[in-house]
Amino acid sequence: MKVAVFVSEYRCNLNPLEYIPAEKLGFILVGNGVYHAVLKENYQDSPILQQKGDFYVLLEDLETRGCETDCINPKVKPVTYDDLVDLIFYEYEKLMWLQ
Amino acid sequence: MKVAVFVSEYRCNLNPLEYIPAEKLGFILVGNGVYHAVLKENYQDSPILQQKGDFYVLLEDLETRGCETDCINPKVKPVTYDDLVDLIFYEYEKLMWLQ
Amino acid sequence: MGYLTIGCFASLTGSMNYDFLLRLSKAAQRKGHRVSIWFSGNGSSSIKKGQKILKDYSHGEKHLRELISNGVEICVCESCAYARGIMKEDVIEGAKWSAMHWFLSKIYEADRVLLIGGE
Amino acid sequence: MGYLTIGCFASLTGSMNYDFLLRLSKAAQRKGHRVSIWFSGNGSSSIKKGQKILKDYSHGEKHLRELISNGVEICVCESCAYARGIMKEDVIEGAKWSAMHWFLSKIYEADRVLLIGGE
Amino acid sequence: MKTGDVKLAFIVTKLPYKSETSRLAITHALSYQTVEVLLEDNQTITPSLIFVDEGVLNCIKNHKSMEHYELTSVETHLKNALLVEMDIYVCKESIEKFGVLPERIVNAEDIGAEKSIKIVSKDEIKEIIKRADHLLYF
Amino acid sequence: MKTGDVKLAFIVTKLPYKSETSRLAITHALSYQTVEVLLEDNQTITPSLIFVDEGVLNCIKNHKSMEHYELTSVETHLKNALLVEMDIYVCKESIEKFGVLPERIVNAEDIGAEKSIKIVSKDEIKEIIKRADHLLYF
Repeated sequence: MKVAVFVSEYRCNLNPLEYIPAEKLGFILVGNGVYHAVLKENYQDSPILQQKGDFYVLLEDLETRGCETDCINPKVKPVTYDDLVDLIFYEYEKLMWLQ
Repeated sequence: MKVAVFVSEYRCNLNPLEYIPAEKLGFILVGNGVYHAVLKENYQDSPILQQKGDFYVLLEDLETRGCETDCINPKVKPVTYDDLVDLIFYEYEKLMWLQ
Repeated sequence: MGYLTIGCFASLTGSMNYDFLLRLSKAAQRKGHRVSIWFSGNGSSSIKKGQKILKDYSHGEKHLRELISNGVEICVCESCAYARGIMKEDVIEGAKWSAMHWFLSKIYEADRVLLIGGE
Repeated sequence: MGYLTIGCFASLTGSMNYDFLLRLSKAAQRKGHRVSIWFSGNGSSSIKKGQKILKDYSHGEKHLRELISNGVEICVCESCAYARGIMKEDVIEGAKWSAMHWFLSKIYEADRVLLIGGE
Repeated sequence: MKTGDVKLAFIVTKLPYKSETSRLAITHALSYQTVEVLLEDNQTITPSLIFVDEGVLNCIKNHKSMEHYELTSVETHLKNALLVEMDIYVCKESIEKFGVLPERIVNAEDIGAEKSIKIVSKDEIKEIIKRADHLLYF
Repeated sequence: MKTGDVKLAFIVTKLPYKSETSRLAITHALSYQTVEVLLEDNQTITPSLIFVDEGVLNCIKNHKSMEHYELTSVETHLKNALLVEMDIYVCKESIEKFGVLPERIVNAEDIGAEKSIKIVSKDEIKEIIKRADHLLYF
């Protein structure tokens, strides 16, 4: 099962991730989830970026919050809404919105 | 300064508490905050109950969630809405809603 | 007796914070205290009249009307209401309609202030 | 092309989850995919017509109308709407009004399902 | 046109009452009972209702929400789901983590229903989720 | 009747844009400018706007919310607050914790305002909060 997890919050409970039986996992950082891509709280990568999987950040939401694209963690690939649509239909099968 | 902190969530960010210059601090557990009074996640008291202060839990909200009063942590005093009004006016001066 | 001013930013339906506000205000008013309530943000939809009473959903209209008739002042943020498609004529009778400074003026007089957040 | 069914439980105003839904749906529709949107919970207030456009607040009506005219199916949960004082005649033209099984029937046909939460 | 059965996993990860989340998960799952009016004869939907992490706290008995807030309890919805024999699963590891005893979980016998809520391991839940055609995380 | 000045501490602890929280904190604080119409001559209100913990992320420059979402940015509100010379404080320890450089914070010079946002220590913020008559935690 290929699952894309939408992360829209900065503080979120990661426990529900333990129940996803995914062979392939992608994290799509949107809304306030974009902070995971650019902040290093206490010099550390966010716990989300420490998960096993691929990481994407929505550029529009990053710029909305004044975050600069040159601060994006190298693990994370910047994407647009158009890219998101392709990820949804062609890279992943199941979608989850993490709250 | 005597501050009453209303806690209405089970998962909450405690960092804002560091900015309260209180000589006397009271935690009033309401809504889903009542779980702090009765759950022992991994056999431990909730981080809220490990703060320095007095603790109160709203009985109506505890019962709404099916929690039994005999499970209330001994640190926490059960109160009603009427008691809350007295706490607000006679025991504390400033009020904070922790989200 | 004391004076409590409450700001409610929590949304109407399904948020027990709103139910908490109603019960706390009733208890304070019953004990002889003065209470003012400011609805802002998603809380502003609370003052809409004609809410259908369904047992699955918090239904505050009855309680708000009771509070108003017992002397509790209730006011909604006009721009927050507008943004939700709620017009002045949609507001329950006796509730006020004003700008954010109304809340500040009630805080000025209050002994205690509680801001119930909307997240 | 694919078929995406989205459930939106996020509230209208101030929640960027709702703005996300609008932009994502537009992008999917532009790329030729079929899209259905179900509004439930606090999301149900999104389909109210006559929302005033204030630049401080998310204003989705224009985008919803555009989506509908481009063939996106939009439906609101009738009991969730009722509970918020929103009646069938308040709903923007072209949006449907049904019970929760509408959402399930659209999920049945869908290739992808995204439920956007309301917390 | 698609035919056959579509399996839906309704996965509740949130606490009751803060918002409508868990309530709407159950009521949406329950609506499978009437969805046939919108489907063809050879199309069916089978929901599973799964409570994990904090979501398991929805399944504790004796909610007094009607007494205190004139509001239907989540427990009532859960009992309705039991009465129509929906498959309901509660994560064993989660109830243990929160120190909730199995006897505190709503059960079928109390309401004369045939099918009980099943307390199952995290691994079993992952298997159920794996078999689902679509995931609905509430 | 109460007279004199009432000091209000608007304390922003939340991120921008998830909800309206931080925006409403600023707009409510700004409304002190017109509150005199509802007060007597010898009554005044003085707000302080304080950003702590995650709240400091509201103060980063160059929000593009209008470009992407047709929505006034929190930054615009913050600049309005600077233009009317409101006291605005940002917690130094918090911006350090998130690795935000002081030059990324909105500043008065960019808009020709007189008074700047002050980056101050947690202890100084506690002192400001201590002097407030009422606390408004957003």
